[in-house]
Amino acid sequence: MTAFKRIDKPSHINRTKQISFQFDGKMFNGFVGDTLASALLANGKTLLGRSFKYHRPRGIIGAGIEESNALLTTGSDGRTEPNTISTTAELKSGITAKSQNAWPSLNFDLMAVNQLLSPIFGAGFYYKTFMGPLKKSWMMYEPIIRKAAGLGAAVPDVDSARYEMRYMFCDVLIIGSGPAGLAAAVTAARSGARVVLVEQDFEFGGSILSSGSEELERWRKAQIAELEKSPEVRLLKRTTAQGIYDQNLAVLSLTPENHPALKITEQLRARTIIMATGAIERPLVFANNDRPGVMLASALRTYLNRFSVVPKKRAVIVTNNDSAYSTAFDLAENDVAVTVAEHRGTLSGNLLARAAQLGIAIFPNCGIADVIGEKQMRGVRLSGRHAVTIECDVLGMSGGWSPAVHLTSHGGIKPKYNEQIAAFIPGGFAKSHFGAGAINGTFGLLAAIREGDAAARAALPDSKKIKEFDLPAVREDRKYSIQPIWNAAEKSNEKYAFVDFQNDVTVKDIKGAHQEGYFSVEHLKRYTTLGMGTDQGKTSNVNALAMMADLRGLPLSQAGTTTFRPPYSPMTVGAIAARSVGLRFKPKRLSPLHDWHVAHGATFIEAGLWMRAWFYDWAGKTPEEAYIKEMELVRQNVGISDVSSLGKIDVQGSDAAEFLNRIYVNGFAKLPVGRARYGVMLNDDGVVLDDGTTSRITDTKFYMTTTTAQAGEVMSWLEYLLQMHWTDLNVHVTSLTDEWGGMAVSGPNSRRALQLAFPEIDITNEALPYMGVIEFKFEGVEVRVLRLSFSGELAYEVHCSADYTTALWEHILKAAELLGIKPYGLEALASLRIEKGHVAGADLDHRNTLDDLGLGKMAGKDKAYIGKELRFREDCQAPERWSLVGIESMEEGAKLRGGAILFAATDEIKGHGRGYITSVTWSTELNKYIALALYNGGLKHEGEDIICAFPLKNENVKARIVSPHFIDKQGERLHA
Amino acid sequence: MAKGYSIFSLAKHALRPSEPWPEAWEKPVPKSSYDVIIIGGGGHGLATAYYLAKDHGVKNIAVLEKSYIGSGNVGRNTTLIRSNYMIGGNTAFFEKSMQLWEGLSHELNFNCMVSHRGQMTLAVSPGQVDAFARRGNTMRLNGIDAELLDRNEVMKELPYLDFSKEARFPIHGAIHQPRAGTVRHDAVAWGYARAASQLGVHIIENCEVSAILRDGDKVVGVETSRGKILSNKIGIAVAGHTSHVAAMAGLRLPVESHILQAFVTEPVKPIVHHVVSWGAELFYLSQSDKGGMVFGGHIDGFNTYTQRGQFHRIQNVMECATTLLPFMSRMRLLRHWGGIQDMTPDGSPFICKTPIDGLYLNGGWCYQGFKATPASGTTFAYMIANDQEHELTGGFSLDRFEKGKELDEYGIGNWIYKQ
Amino acid sequence: MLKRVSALASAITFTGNGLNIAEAPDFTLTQYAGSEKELKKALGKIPARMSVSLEHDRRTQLRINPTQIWVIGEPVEAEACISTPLSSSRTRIVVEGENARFVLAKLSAIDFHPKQFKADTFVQTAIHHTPALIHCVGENAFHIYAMRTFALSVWEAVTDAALEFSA
Amino acid sequence: MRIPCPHCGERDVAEFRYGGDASNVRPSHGSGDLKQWHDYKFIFDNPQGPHLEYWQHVYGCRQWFKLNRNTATNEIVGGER
Repeated sequence: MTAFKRIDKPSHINRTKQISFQFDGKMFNGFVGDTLASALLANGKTLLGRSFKYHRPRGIIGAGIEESNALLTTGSDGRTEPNTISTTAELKSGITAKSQNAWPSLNFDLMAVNQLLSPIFGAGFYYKTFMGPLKKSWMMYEPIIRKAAGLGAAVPDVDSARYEMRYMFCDVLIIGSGPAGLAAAVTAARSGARVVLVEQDFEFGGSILSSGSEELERWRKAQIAELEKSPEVRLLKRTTAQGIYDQNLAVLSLTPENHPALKITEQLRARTIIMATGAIERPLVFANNDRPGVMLASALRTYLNRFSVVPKKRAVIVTNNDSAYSTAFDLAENDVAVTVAEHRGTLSGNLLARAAQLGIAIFPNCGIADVIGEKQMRGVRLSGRHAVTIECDVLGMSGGWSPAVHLTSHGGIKPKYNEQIAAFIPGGFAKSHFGAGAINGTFGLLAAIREGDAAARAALPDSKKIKEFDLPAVREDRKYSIQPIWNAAEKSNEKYAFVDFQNDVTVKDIKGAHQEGYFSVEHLKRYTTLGMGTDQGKTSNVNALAMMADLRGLPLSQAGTTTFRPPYSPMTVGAIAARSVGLRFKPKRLSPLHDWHVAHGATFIEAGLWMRAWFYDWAGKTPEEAYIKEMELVRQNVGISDVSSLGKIDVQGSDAAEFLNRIYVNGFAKLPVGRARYGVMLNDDGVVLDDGTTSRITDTKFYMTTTTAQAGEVMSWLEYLLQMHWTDLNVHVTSLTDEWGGMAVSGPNSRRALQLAFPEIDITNEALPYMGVIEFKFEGVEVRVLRLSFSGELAYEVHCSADYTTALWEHILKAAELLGIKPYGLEALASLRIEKGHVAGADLDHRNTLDDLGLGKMAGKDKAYIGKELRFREDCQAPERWSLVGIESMEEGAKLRGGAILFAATDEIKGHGRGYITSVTWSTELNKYIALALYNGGLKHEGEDIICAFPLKNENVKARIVSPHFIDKQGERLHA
Repeated sequence: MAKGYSIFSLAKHALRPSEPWPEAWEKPVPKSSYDVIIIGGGGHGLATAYYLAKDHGVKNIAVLEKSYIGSGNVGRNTTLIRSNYMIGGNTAFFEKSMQLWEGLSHELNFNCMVSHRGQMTLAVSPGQVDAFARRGNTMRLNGIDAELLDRNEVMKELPYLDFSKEARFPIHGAIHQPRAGTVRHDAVAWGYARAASQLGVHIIENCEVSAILRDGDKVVGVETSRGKILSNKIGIAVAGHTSHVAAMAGLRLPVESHILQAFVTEPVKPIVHHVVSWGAELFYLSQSDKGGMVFGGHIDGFNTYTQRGQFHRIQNVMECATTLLPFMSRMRLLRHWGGIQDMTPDGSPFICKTPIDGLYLNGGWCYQGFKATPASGTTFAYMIANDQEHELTGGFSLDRFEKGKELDEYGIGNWIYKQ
Repeated sequence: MLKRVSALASAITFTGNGLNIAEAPDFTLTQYAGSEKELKKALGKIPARMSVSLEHDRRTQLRINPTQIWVIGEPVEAEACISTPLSSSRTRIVVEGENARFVLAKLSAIDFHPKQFKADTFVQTAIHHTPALIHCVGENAFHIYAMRTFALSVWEAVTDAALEFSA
Repeated sequence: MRIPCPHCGERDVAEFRYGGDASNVRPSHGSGDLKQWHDYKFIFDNPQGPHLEYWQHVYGCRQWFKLNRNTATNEIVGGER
């Protein structure tokens, strides 16, 4: 038994192009121009899914984006997507579609047993039960309830599709290509403005496509032809305007054709926006109004005129307004027997005359009492005094039309109720936004065209010069007369009268919410889940709000309305993320030596955006194995390490020294030319911002280095101070992080290595003492050698322009080859500095004061510096603050671990402890595990025994507090 | 008919549909004076009123809500609860909250669907593993559940994450708090409202406070859209609008209001069984009982009261989602929204007295307002009833910035310059 | 002279439909900083405003902010103002062809319409979360100055955006 | 949101870094007054309406500027260099 058939009538399908597709495992045919829904209907398929809660059989309700029932899981080329809206999905060859939320099968769904329990399962029932018997009983019930969740299923693998993002601009964006939108676009195009016309469908024309009128079709084609010829017009079909964000950013979802991307998200900045978004028909609410075969009246007209699909024999139309008669008349003209159940008592003479002409019986003052049939309706029983039963294939219902006000709502403008059309219209338009056609409640075709033209003229300057518009030669608009009826269900059947189809919210649920005091619109929605489905209440909201207003005895205008949130229709997450996913999630920042590291066996690690050489395979296969060999190399001989990621800043100007003197806690005013100094910067709040070494190149030129992690912060901070506050200082700062590469040459043999590399240059201890800087040209390239050490060994940093860093690095390696120089990575670098007691990343966590790090003495007593005032706040100076100490393991073989909590040997191992380990290494010099830590009272406790508790691994390791300078406390190696 | 909620009362109502459920909370006309006024009918305000009535015997309480109850952040958050705090002033407070969550549905006779499904916070570097270890160790040492997982263990539990070579920030491990999870957020507001109402608390909706009335250094009442209401004790619990309401009493606060966005996808069958959060960026996701993925990320990063998010932040959150959980790519975003969040300079809240007698402040919750609701309610109620700090909230004072006693749980420091 | 190594040493030139993408190496970039007066004294003529490039004395000048000017070409002996060599700090990518503007539109939130972004104008904006300067050097020809350390990621983003124009 | 950079013109908010309230006056360098610095650093009007604030065009010309933006609507009221 099938309810629909395809007829020969000419329409928008292309009968010369047949397409085959699959539904629930069976093959079917359709045509180019079909939607998945129209093709299924043409094949007589009306049962397409099961509802969310009660698993009631469901079919197709609409013919557009408002569809709340006919959602399918679709796929092609091995890629599937749940919850595809079949009424908007363009039929494509090879598509496979599956029904959802039915088990074991669509036809026989065991979960339908939920229907029997519906008296208990009313709105909000979850809140009243599943609490016992124990405290955490919900954990017992939840897995069972979760099983019933969701409609389709997610596929837990990588999405093979490509998505793109693009950024565009225009003068006029027109959303919707119905009569109003087309008119607006043509007028705007004639002005020469940059116009974008957006249409969610795969055809332009909106309601015209469903009209069946040859004259309108001629007009539609003429407008499109004109637009296609206008060079500044972009016509975007298959494109949904999903949201309007601040300052006219419209976000569009496109499904392009013949493009490597499956979907494109366009961020369109429009000078002006014309919303011609149309209106959505409302269902009527009566018993069993969800049965397959019960549809929106306008959808029946669309299936007829656009897709040549009609009910087999008889249709009943139930309505409270004139618009549904277009459907009734068109069906009758195509040999479908039509009966109308009319809620209103009186009708215009024209309508009655035409109905009589077409043999349509109209029952006034009546609605639908019940729908007969379950998986496909077979008939209806009328209510009122004509309580007759009529056998029919379909029931077309019209409860009136709701303007699609969503996009105006995104900007925070509340919709307002219009009595005359019994619907919400935009409460206004933002500056530079305009509305045209049905969104304004203007439901006539000619009126919409005139409004579209007028909106375009309002949106543009000098619009008088634009050529007048040609109207189609059709009769004047019919009146839209409506008598609102929000609840047409008989009291005894309210539990089967659906308001929100997808979420199974009935009249009874709304009454229940009212009784329990969930009055406000948001309470109603949240308590009953009304409007929370994939359709976001496009068909259900207004009916529900009106019912609640009636129950409260308030006019609808005072009962409040809902806030629509973007997106307008569900939007693929991957299409918003576009290309910035996976490996491209964030750009990779690469040292100028990166390719060399790759070619020479480095394993990399992410450090912020940087990829840094972690360790090299000459030293081992794992970091644990390799870093020890690399450390030994530096301690005993000489190693070379890439430090190009350090922040480097050019500070120049007559006030440069004064500037540095203000931002560092220690003095820089008197730093001699050719010398470097370690400095620490604080934030205004007295917390350590960064540390680094800054050298004076000339009287007015300094070379600052920062940590890798804080380079960007420090740069912005310096610019902020100079541009916003210290505008009297003559200082210019420029980032050199990308301009200069750097390498640390470290170890007792480092001077010999550099002497081999630069035999012409005097780098004796006298010429280049500790914290000295020299500059020279080597083979035409500027080289800067800074004698400073992170490792505690005799060491140098060699910097040169990034273009030549690789060549210089290779040169040093080659020149010092006979010494056995080798590269060492970040892990060894970080371990060497722990032995020396230099604080870095893990120890600096934005909570430390200068004193916490044992650096309080550095600060100038008599000089002003940033953070000085707040550094001396009471608690920042408290003696029990956690401050820097060294820790030595006292248990042979026991590992110290970062993140261990520290306790005094006599403490109970409980609570927050007295500190924690910030960084750990194996010391190749001391042959034991050592660590840096922050400890209550700091070095006052030097020599005391402590416990390092690591309950996550059930470990308590005995250790001792020592100086954080584990090696070379006198700095002899540094100065050697 | 019985007021209590249970499977039996449900069955009874099903059999006798003519006898309706009573209103969940009464809707009284405001009186001219109360012993205590709570400004703000959100989670914190309603919880405070409930505990004041229940634990401290205060009978004459009004909660004034400018809109409908739960219209603020309690109905806009991503429903997460956890107690993974490591700073002295925070650990015990948030663990107290977790303990109260555990019994809340029973306590309120309202199923708040407290789901202890566990939270997995994924570390993306060895350094982050250490930082998480510190957090986890502190939790364990304070009697809070925590486990450290290595990469392979994470792979077993969360097989749908990106463990491929294409991961930009590979997963090195995770910290797991088994008792963390989700709670049906609206139910918290409704449950507290109903329970408070049953104890005689007046919950007054559509009642906007326009002035705080003072007599010298003391509060005496408020001016509202429904007339003047007197009281000598007033508690402010108006997340998102704390500065605005405090200004009515002449106070300037260490608070800036920002928007935090939240997202939900279409519902699908269960696939994510934990709360998942990420160390590469602030990002968190869980799957609701209805099937939708509920997720979020950073604040947009500038002062605003608009409740409208910026699209570049939306993009960023979708990038995080798709990068961490590749299956998210083909999911569809159903709705996104924003809540106004009071940010403080150290990321921690205020539950404290103010320089004005009888005026108490609860606010500045940053990212953690929802999970704090029950503890915030009990401790704020204690403070209002006894005019002194609860032992758990000593750190949440207004003068901590002057004293240098910041409670900087995440080391966000100078957060204003971070985006 | 030491061997110069580009950040895009491993990149392969892209040739597609109405589109070419390649590295344009070997340029000299120097930044001059100072007051309007100092800059004029040092450089002779300077651009009156940002966003428009100036060809002067066989050099291209890009005023990147009120007090700093990039000069592409032989460095000027500039005693009057502060100079900073930056040739290594940027990697230059040339994107040209009738489809170049469509590629750029996928990378930056800038209006690349021919009437808006004409020859001899430039913008400083973001490409793939990194700062970039895009200079229109001909009807449909553009130079992207990317940060050297991010150059490979930017290159990948640019060529990836060009996929639809693959030959 | 689009932010008008006084040097580069209107650009996407994503190109900028926010610098917070600009109405608190920064105490003079080395003022030595703890309370003054505390109020400057930590206490805000946080108005619902026009708000003077710092922004840096960090992906563009790197210039900081003051902007007057309405926090209730995100409308730009005016700029100030």
